[in-house]
Amino acid sequence: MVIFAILALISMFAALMVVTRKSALASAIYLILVMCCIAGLFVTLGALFIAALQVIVYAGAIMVLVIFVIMLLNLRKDEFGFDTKTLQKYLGFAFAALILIQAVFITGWAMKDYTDIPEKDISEIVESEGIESIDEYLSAESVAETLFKKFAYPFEVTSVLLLTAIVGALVVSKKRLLEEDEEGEI
Amino acid sequence: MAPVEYYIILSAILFGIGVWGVLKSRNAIVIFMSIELMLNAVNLSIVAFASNIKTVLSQFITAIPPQRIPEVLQTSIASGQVFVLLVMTVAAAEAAVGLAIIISIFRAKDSVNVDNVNIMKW
Amino acid sequence: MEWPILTWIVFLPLLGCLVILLLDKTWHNAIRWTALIATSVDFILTIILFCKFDGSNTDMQFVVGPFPWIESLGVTFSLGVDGIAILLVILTPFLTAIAIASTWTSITEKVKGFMISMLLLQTGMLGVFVATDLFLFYIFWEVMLIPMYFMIGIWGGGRKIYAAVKFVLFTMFGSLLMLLAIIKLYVMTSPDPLLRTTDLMTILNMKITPDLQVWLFLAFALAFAIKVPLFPFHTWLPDAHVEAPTAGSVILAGVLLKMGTYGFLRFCLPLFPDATLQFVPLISILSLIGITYGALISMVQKDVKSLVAYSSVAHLGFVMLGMFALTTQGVTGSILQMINHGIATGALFFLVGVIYERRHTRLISDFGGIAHVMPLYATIFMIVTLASIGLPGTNGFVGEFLILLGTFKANPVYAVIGTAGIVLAAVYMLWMVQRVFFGKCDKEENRKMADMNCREAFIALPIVIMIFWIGIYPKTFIDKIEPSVKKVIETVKSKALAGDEAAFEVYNSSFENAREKGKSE
Amino acid sequence: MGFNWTIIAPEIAVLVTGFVILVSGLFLKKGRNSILTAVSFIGILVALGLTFKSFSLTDVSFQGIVIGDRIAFFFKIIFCLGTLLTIFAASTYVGRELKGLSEFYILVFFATFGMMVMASSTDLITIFLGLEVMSIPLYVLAGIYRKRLRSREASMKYFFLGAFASGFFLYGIALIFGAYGSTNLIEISSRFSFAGGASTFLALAGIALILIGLGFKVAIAPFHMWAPDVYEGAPAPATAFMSAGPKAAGFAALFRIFTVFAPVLNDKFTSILWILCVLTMTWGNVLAISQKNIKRMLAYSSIAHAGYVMIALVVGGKTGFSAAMFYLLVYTIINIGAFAVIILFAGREEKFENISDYAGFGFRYPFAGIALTIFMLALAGIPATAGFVGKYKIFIAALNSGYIWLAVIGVINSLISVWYYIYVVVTMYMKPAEAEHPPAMAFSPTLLVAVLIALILTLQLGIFPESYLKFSDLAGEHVNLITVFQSIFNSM
Repeated sequence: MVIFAILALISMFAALMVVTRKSALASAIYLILVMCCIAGLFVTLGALFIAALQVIVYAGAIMVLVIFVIMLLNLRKDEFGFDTKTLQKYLGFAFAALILIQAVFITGWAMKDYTDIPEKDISEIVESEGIESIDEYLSAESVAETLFKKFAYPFEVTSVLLLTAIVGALVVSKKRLLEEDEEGEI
Repeated sequence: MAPVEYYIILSAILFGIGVWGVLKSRNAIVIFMSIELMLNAVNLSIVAFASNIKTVLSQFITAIPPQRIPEVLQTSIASGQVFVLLVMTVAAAEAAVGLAIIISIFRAKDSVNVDNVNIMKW
Repeated sequence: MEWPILTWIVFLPLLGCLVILLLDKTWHNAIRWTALIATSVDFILTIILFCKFDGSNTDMQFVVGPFPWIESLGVTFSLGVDGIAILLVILTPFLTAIAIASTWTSITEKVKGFMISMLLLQTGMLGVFVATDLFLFYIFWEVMLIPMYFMIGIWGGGRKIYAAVKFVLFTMFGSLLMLLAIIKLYVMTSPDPLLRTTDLMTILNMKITPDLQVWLFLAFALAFAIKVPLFPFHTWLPDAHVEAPTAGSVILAGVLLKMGTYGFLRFCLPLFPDATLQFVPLISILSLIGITYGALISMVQKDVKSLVAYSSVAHLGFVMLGMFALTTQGVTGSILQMINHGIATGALFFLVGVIYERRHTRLISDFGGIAHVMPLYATIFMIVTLASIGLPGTNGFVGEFLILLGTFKANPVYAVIGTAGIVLAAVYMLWMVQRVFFGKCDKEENRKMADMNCREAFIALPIVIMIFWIGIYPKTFIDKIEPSVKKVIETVKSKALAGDEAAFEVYNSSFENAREKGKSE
Repeated sequence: MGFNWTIIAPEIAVLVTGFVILVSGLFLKKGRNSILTAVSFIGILVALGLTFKSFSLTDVSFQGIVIGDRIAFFFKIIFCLGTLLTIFAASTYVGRELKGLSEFYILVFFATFGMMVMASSTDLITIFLGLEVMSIPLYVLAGIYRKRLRSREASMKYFFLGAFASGFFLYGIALIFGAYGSTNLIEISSRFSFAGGASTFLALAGIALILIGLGFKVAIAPFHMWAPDVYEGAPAPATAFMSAGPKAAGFAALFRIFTVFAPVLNDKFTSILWILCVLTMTWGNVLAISQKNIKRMLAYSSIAHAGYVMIALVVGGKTGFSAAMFYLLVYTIINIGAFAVIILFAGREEKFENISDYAGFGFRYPFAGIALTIFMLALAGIPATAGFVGKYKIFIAALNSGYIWLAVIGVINSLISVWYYIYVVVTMYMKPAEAEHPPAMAFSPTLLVAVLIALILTLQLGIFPESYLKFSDLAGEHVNLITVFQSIFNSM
């Protein structure tokens, strides 16, 4: 509980920082912090494998890419100003606040509903089937088994997705087409 | 372990902050990071829900044949993590294309401020 | 199987279309002749149809189908013609042929497109008159909009785009609500989607509650009232008429407007008898307003064409008045008047086109005394004008007389106001004729105008024949239509009787009172 | 419930074609564009054939994640047709403006694969992945015409709003997972009878979020703002592609999810849908009137058409679903047909894309003029074209279920739409041509084929739609996933 509280507070603070910092780099660093906190929360939920992935893939790979791009672009100072249109700013804030409140209430309320249901039914059956603990279902083996047995199809689709992303990124940054840009744009 | 609904509420807050970030930021990269924040919030709620699966399934206990219970339990719990895994892949794919697009815009306009990139009315 | 003459009548113009498509666009004369031959053959077919038509039979005749067409939507392909439609079926190719012949020298650009539009239009109009399936009817009803739209928009003059778009939007507005009503009727035919149908015969036998009838009547009536056009919906008409090319105006006034009145007679009356009885006063009053308004506004027109256009509003008011008298004479007169108006107003537009071609103006003030230079033209114009006014001996008289007679039986007050309308019509028409043809020919340009040439006279000939034929011996036509008219009126009354006793009683007593008043006077 | 490959055969065919183009694109130098077009054509033909072949077959594969019911097949046919027409319409453009960029075809095929996954999967995660596989190529395709700055801008806007929408969609899935402990639609609907009152709230919130997410993709009213910019900025062939298939795919997913969750959708939710539907139709149509750019106009019109499909979504059930499917088929054909003519008229470097540029085009290019006229009339829903039958079917569905006002509003909207569609025709035929005549444009063979196919289908579906209607009705019978699943299960 204490760990949850600490991680939750840090992550909320860092998330706010991500969207309010004027420097993209600072935002990125805070985002990494958020991700690490979430990884910590995964650990408290027992999902160790996914916690590791969170740090490696998200905080590691993706964010490094983002930071790399930020460095590459070497943005000028005026790029970091974010509030140009007042009306838009308030509208955005109102909309986000609405979603936030709604999300918190709806999820909080709905969750409360079903925590009242006793767990005895399923626990009895679980015991009668001879399973002592369901924690082992959180292990990497279990995840792998599910992924390759039950979710084989989405897994294959993911491979296409990655290939698509590669082709897409290639097209967007293709040199041959870039050279023509100098000739003038329409 | 803290009650599951705390996790859900935390994830809702993070998601809301992400939405706010997308709507208010003018910097393309910050918008991009806000979207990543939203995805992370979703991941958190999925894992939290998965850890709560026993409670959820007890509601439907009569709908599932008893001999399928262990299998369903395993699938449900693990599928939460599989879900997160797949979301990460999607995030990576989006990052690749999205950052490429941002760079491409930057080369043309020397700016990543979305207000500067506005020939057409938004 | 019998030779499906109706199918041929409807689709022969389409065949002509295909032939024209194959011709090169520079072969103007070949295109014109093809179109003219297609419509003429079509006209001959309709005459055969008329001769073989059994006037005493009140059912649909020459029935084609019903063949299943779109089974999942319950749409059938079924055609048929009865006394209500038979004259309109003849009128359509008759006027189209006249219209095509009138374009010989006035349309010299994009002849191919024009002729294709003309023939498509003809198919659409004929289809509307003979379709006995609601879906089929709707398709023809809408399809015919497009060629007319192109005709006004491309070959029209002045504010052609405005007129064309206004025409399409107005007509579309009404017909889309009618579409919903058609769908509603279709849905009501059966709870099982597979057994539903849009076949008119099935729908006619269906019981509809009076409340629903009111709504459905309104949806149908709006579409038809815009087309007619009934008084507050008439604003598209002057624009469309004035900007359309001569041939377009002839068709528009001659046939298109009749689709509205025909729709009332074919669908509104027999399908929604209760609602019809309820709306009799409203529609009669609107018609009367239309008659008076049309006449008054015609008087102040400076342009001959818009004068004729506004006079259409008045004439169609008569047609509606007679129809909603719901007496045999009234409805018979109203059908006959549809034909009369088609012939007379079509002819007037054609004749206006003749001088427009010569002088490129239609303003009354630009003419004067041209009877001296164009005697033949003036004679024909005079005959047509008198027919339009309703002088005894011409066709207009028969129609208007029957209408007034029928209306008088139903409600003398309406008939009196209607008669005033006839007087007004005489005033503006004769005044116009006087200003254009008589007096001194004081304009230099007018002196050089050539009289009608052979082609034009040849076009005018059948019109004059028809004017006198209907005027002197209307029995030929009335015999064919009267039994069907009686049947429609009986349907309305018996269905209304079965559906809503009280409403009919009210109506019936007023009907009887009127009759007694008529006798006593 | 074995491992039936037949039901994913079309997906495999599309994917293999993508790979073939990917590899051959590296080696081809001369005449590459025509070869690539030919390969694409063969590939899509094979996919279409495989789809047709498996129509009578109903099965699930991959542990109930992929379903091969008639709905999936119907949508696959829509996608194949859309891709086929797009390839023909795009071929010349790609050769001329993009120097035969093979990636265009690759991305189109991958996107088609994504759509097929969306339409045929019964698992929310897989639907999400399909959505991404479909969207990412679209982001890139929107920006593929690099010389145009607007194209890149469109790409960026589309990417951000698309990714944003994905976030919502994902969150919705998470909530549904939390409510039912599963993401599999068959599993969820089998658990429904035991749902009680407990988690309907979560489920409703989840569905609302899914509606937002997919609403962005299919451009439903408050979530439509990307569409005009992206349609305008993207190169015309890409716009053609993204306006047809992805919309159908989004609706396929929406319909699948909504029919499964129909028991929890209460009246309030239906009335929200009702309002969104009216908003979408009206907003799209009213804003389309004032547009000067034809692509932008068609963007607003596509929003309006999404509104018409929403009528069917509000109606729901078998009638609603089959009406929507038929409408989407019709819309795909007409819209790509219209874009094919626009590609021709746009000329080199898409110079002529304002409606006012079209003045006099009707007579200069008679065939193209007539074709565009027919497509515009079909979009407006004039009888004897496919658009009319589509709308007719939707209105039948609405009146059948008593949504009279929805139908009336729909009808009034289609009147508004006549205004701006007719305006294009007015410009083509009735406005005097500009003094500066555009260079003569001729149909390339492929473009001609695209226009002809679309034209013939538009008229055929308008005059003799019976077989297609029956087909969509048959497909509509499979609206209830759980009964389909049980019938599959029992037959084994």
